Amino acid sequence: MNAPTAVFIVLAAVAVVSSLNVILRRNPVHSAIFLALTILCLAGEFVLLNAEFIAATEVIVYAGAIIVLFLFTMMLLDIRGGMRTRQFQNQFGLAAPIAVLLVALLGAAVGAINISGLPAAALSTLQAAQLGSVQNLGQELYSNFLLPFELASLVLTVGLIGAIGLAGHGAEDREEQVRIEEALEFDTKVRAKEGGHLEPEEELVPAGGHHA
Amino acid sequence: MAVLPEVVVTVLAMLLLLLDAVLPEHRKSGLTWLALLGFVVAGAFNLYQWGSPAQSAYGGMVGADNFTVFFNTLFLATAILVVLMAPAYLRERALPFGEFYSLLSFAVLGMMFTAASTDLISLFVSIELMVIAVYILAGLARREKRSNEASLKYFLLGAFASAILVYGMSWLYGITGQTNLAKIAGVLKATSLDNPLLLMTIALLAVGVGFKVALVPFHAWTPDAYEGAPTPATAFMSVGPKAAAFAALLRIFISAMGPAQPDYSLLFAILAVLTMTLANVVAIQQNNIKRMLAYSSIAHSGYILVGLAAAQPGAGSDQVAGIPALMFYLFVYTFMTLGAFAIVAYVQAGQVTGESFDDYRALGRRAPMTAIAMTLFMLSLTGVPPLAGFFGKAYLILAAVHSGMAWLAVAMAVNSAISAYYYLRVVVVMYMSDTTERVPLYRSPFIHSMLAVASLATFFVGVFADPFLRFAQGATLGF
Amino acid sequence: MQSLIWIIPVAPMAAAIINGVLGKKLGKATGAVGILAVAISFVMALYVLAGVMAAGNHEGPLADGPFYQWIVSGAFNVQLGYYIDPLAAVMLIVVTSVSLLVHIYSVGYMANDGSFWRFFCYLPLFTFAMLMLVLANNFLQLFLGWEGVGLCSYLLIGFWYNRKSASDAAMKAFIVNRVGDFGFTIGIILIWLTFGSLSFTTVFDKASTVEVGFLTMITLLLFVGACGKSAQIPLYTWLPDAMEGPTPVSALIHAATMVTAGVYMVARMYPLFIHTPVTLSVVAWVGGITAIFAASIGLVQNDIKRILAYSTVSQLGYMFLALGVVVPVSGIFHLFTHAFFKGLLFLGAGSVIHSVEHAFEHAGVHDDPQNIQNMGGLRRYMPWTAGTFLIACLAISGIFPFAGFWSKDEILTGAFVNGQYALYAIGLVTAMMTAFYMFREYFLVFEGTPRFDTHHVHPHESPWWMVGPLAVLALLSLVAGFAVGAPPEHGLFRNFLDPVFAPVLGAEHPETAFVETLILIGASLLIAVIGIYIAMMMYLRRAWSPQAVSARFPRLYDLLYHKWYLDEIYDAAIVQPTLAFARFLWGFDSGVIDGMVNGVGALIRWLGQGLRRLQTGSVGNYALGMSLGLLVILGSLLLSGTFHG
Amino acid sequence: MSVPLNYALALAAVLFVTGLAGVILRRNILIIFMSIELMLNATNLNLVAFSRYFGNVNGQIFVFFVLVVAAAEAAVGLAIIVSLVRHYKDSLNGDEFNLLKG
Repeated sequence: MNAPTAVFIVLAAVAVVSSLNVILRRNPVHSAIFLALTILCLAGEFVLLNAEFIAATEVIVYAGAIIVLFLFTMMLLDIRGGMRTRQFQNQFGLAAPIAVLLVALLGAAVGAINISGLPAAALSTLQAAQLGSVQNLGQELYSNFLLPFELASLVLTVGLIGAIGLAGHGAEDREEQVRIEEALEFDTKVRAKEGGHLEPEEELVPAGGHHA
Repeated sequence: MAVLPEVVVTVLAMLLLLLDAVLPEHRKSGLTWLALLGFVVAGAFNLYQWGSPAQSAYGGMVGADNFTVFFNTLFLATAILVVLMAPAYLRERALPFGEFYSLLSFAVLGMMFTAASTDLISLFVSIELMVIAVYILAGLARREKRSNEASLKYFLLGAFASAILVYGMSWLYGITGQTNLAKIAGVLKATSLDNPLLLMTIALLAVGVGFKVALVPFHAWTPDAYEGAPTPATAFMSVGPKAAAFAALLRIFISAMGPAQPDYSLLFAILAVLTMTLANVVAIQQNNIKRMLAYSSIAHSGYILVGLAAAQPGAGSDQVAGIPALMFYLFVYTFMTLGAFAIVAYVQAGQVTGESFDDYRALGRRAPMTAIAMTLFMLSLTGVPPLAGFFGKAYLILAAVHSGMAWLAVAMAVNSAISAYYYLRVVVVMYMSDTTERVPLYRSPFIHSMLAVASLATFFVGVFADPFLRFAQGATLGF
Repeated sequence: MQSLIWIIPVAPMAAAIINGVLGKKLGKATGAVGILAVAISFVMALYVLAGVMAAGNHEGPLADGPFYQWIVSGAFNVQLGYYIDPLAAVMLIVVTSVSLLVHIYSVGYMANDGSFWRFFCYLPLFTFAMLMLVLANNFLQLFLGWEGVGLCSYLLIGFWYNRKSASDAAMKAFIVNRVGDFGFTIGIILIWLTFGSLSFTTVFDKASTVEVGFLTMITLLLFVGACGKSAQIPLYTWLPDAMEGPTPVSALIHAATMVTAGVYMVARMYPLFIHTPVTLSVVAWVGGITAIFAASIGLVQNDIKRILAYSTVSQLGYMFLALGVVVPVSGIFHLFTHAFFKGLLFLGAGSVIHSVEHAFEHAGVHDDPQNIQNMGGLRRYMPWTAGTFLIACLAISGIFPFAGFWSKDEILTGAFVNGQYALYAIGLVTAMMTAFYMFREYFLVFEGTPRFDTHHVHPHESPWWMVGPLAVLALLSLVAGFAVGAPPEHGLFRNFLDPVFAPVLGAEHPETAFVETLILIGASLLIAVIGIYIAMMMYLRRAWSPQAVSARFPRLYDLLYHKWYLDEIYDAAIVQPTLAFARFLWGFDSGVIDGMVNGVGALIRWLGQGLRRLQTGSVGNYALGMSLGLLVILGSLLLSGTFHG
Repeated sequence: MSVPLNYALALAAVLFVTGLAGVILRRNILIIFMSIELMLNATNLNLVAFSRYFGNVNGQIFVFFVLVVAAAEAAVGLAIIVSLVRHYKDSLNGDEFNLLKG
């Protein structure tokens, strides 16, 4: 076993343990921290696989942006309420075997991979080093992959619109909400009656202020 | 210039965004006209490209061919019809015009590039552009709980499905070393297919795209998201992204994985039967018309998928083949479904609820023309001749028979019989019941012209089916 | 001729569109539009008939071509065309003439209805669809007409949708028909699969090259469709319920035209059916059993229209019996005559209902205006209706020389001559029952003393708009038989249709001896007379009450006693068990068969209710469902070696 | 000498299924979302490994776009969650959002 492989296995072990922590922790803040750890491990693996630029981007985008976004969200919301209730779905008994079976199947498929059957390129160390360089990636991004690059900027724009449009309005919505909520609560009651026909005098009489 | 229509839509989206920020509140209804203009111009550029030789652009990222033109036509028609049906509803519910239209434009842009993509990377980015915009559209009525919830469910499950899809794409890249669809096909053809990884890839991709087109058992988000979303957004979701996802399905499974065809044909056939049967059976039980239409749209995904199951790459245009049948059905489906949802939006615009069957009581008397249009859509969805839906179904059934899957055709015929039950229920409620309801219906020239277009299309695509069928067939020559 | 055929369907379609769009403004004028359009079609149909007759003995279709190329894309070639041969010509005449008369009649019948214009939109629309069906030269067009008439039937049954029973009946008709259509669809799919074409000529040409087993499957599926549309066991339940529609609709759609579409279709497909003895015997037996089954139910009904509905089911059974025992011409002949006298019966019943309903309403009586037990003695009030009704009753009972005699006799003779003695016997018994229940109805409605309050209730004869068509149909019921049916087996009708069926049937069918023919005719006449006689004794003479009669005529007592004794034996041994059996069947009908049809619907609904619970609303459950789907797909793909092509 | 391809693919598969398990096991919508991010990262590892294996850069480019999309998705998704929790129900429990069902 060579050195990179050994490092890879160590990082992999850390990544697996911390990813398990992401999905098993009660406190979402802890989960987020472990997600960050997992991502750092993965970035390390990327370096081992000659993808230095991607490794850096991964750290910046994930650890620097996405996980921070998660943490901000948790600050905005009351996460303690969520921690007091049960953490796992009722379907645990079904979900766990599904996960195990999927691991088995994917493992079988990966194990069955016939390396010799795949078209492969033997890279020299120099070529491998150049593969993930900023220069190489930049060249590709701005030539062959210009279109997805432009599209990606639009994706981010849409993300921006969404963030502002959905979360950017705070208390001013509250009053407007009261009106609509009452009307819709009423609608929900109609649904509960399973298609029972409304008498006209019932029409549009809101159920008086029992909303929070 | 190959991507001119896409450029127009991009400019439109940006312009709408800008004007939304700049214009005073009372001038914003003018955005409707701008959106219409933009989509019509894009549509004109698009149709102009019909028949020009297929070419590849942007380093093989997108292709400009008849296939793209066909789907762009579909998307732009969808966009125009949604823009026409939206104002009445948006105004009544005090939803933001600018945001709605610009998100719509972004989603349409994503759809157009999805259909045009000839590379896994651009395909993935386009799909995501589309779905992210639609997540927001679903939650646009942010003051309504149901809209919030619809958006959340759609988003969480959509992101989950995207993760599965992109994992599948990574495997497709992994077994071929290529991201370009044509090159992938080349590698698959050249190397032995006897590879469990290929099967795994098929499974992952089928799940990922199956979610977007709402196949059972990946459909569960559909009724919830459709019911909760603002109705014009629902109408859009039920047609546009679905058609785009079918385009992606064709690009992935025919352009790229055509050589692996025997592996997935039966899989899709089984999924199609499951989808249409479950959706039709559950639709019978619905009392909310939006939800009923949601299940109906799932069932139609099942019908459309029959085309893919029956696809035989390389079949000449003189044969009744799966892919043109699929595309023709999408074309037909667009008009009848949008029409049906537009009527829901129309009925809802005048009153707060408007989603239960009871709200359609005696519509035949209260709004005769609207009721006739709705009858037309329902009958076409059922597949009653000579309306468009009948030919769509007939063509699909014949394609299934042609490819030796007669049982699939039978399943489709059974399902179409079951579906009559709930579609006709709407007609019965409209014509064969009375109401004391005196809530006036909303009047808007936009929505009336939209209904006119959709019902005329539903009628004429049936009565003069030939040119439209040729349109669909001409678009598949690339395969 | 060919260049003008398109006018036949287009005229009623134009009328339907005009009335549909401008109906509210036109008001009563919609009636004139409809009548004019159908009259044009009728004239054109006569023109076509003349053309066909002039062409003489001509094998294959006289004209077969498109008038509109619908889809011409490669293999998926769909056209609207025409296939003109004597069979189509006969159907065109039947459809357009009855439709024309019903249009005229409806002007009077629907005069006071608020939705007059809507009625005159649907009625031409129906005529259009029916004509498309008749003219079809390919299966897709046939199916189109098939669905079209079903849709119009649905709209018209539910015409008075304020009555819940009407909209329920409409729904039931549509759904039961969908069951039949499902078989029909699959049959068409198989035809396309087998022959690679949906054009009649191509399919007929290749019929003999196809393996018999496969052909049997196809024809059986087609017959399932015919069973749905023509109300045969077990798909007949919708037809009695369909009487909820306005009576002119019952006459046009549910007696004369649409319900015969199944018969027409089987006759049209005879080049396929003739190769499949299994299917033919299925057709014969389903027809025979339906005939006797429906007739026996008809014995105990009290609703004036329901009796006719069961009678229609029974007579349609007769037609299928004829097709099954390989005397198709007789089947079509019966279709032809039946259209007139059954149309007449329905229109007469409509006239009665119309009149009685108004009279009851006027007098403030709340009795059921359709129950024949509430009528009696109406002949005095409405002589024209009574007279024409009597002619129709004689015709359907098969009394010489009325129309029904000729066609029914041909069917029975055919069954006998072709060695189908059991079916012959069934036909004979059915004929007796038919005569019985028709005259029971006639006597209870028109004869005897009125069972309503004659001081307050004053029924009137219907207006001339209605009586006129009755008279025309009565004339046709009188002459349509011997004019084209005499002499039996060599009549004009047979010679006219022979070019259609003779090449198909191949070998000359056995010639019947003159004496044999006479005996058979005598038997069927006798049986009809017995039926009428029993009805007369029971419902006209009221001769069932021995005490009253013996007290009044003591001298005759002994003489008549035996007669009554015989009658009572007859009653005890045959009539009462039959009636009991009929009641049982009636219960069976509404309980079991109806239950079966409804049961499938209930099963689907129950399934839907269960599956609906899967949609829990929880994101976690949905994700689990997706993962399970992924697991199953992945697992089955990876594990099944056979999957890999 | 470099890392064997199988090792990377196996790690990716494990991470992918871990994420998938998180989605179907947990009720907290934030943690569900984080699990989805895990799945995306598994994909990234797959792509990078194949990119190295084939010696072509497309895989790494793909990762770049997956990252961009993940960022946009996170922005929108978290906005949806914030909007939902603020307007609708002070809860992060995915099971409690069930106005829509049936």
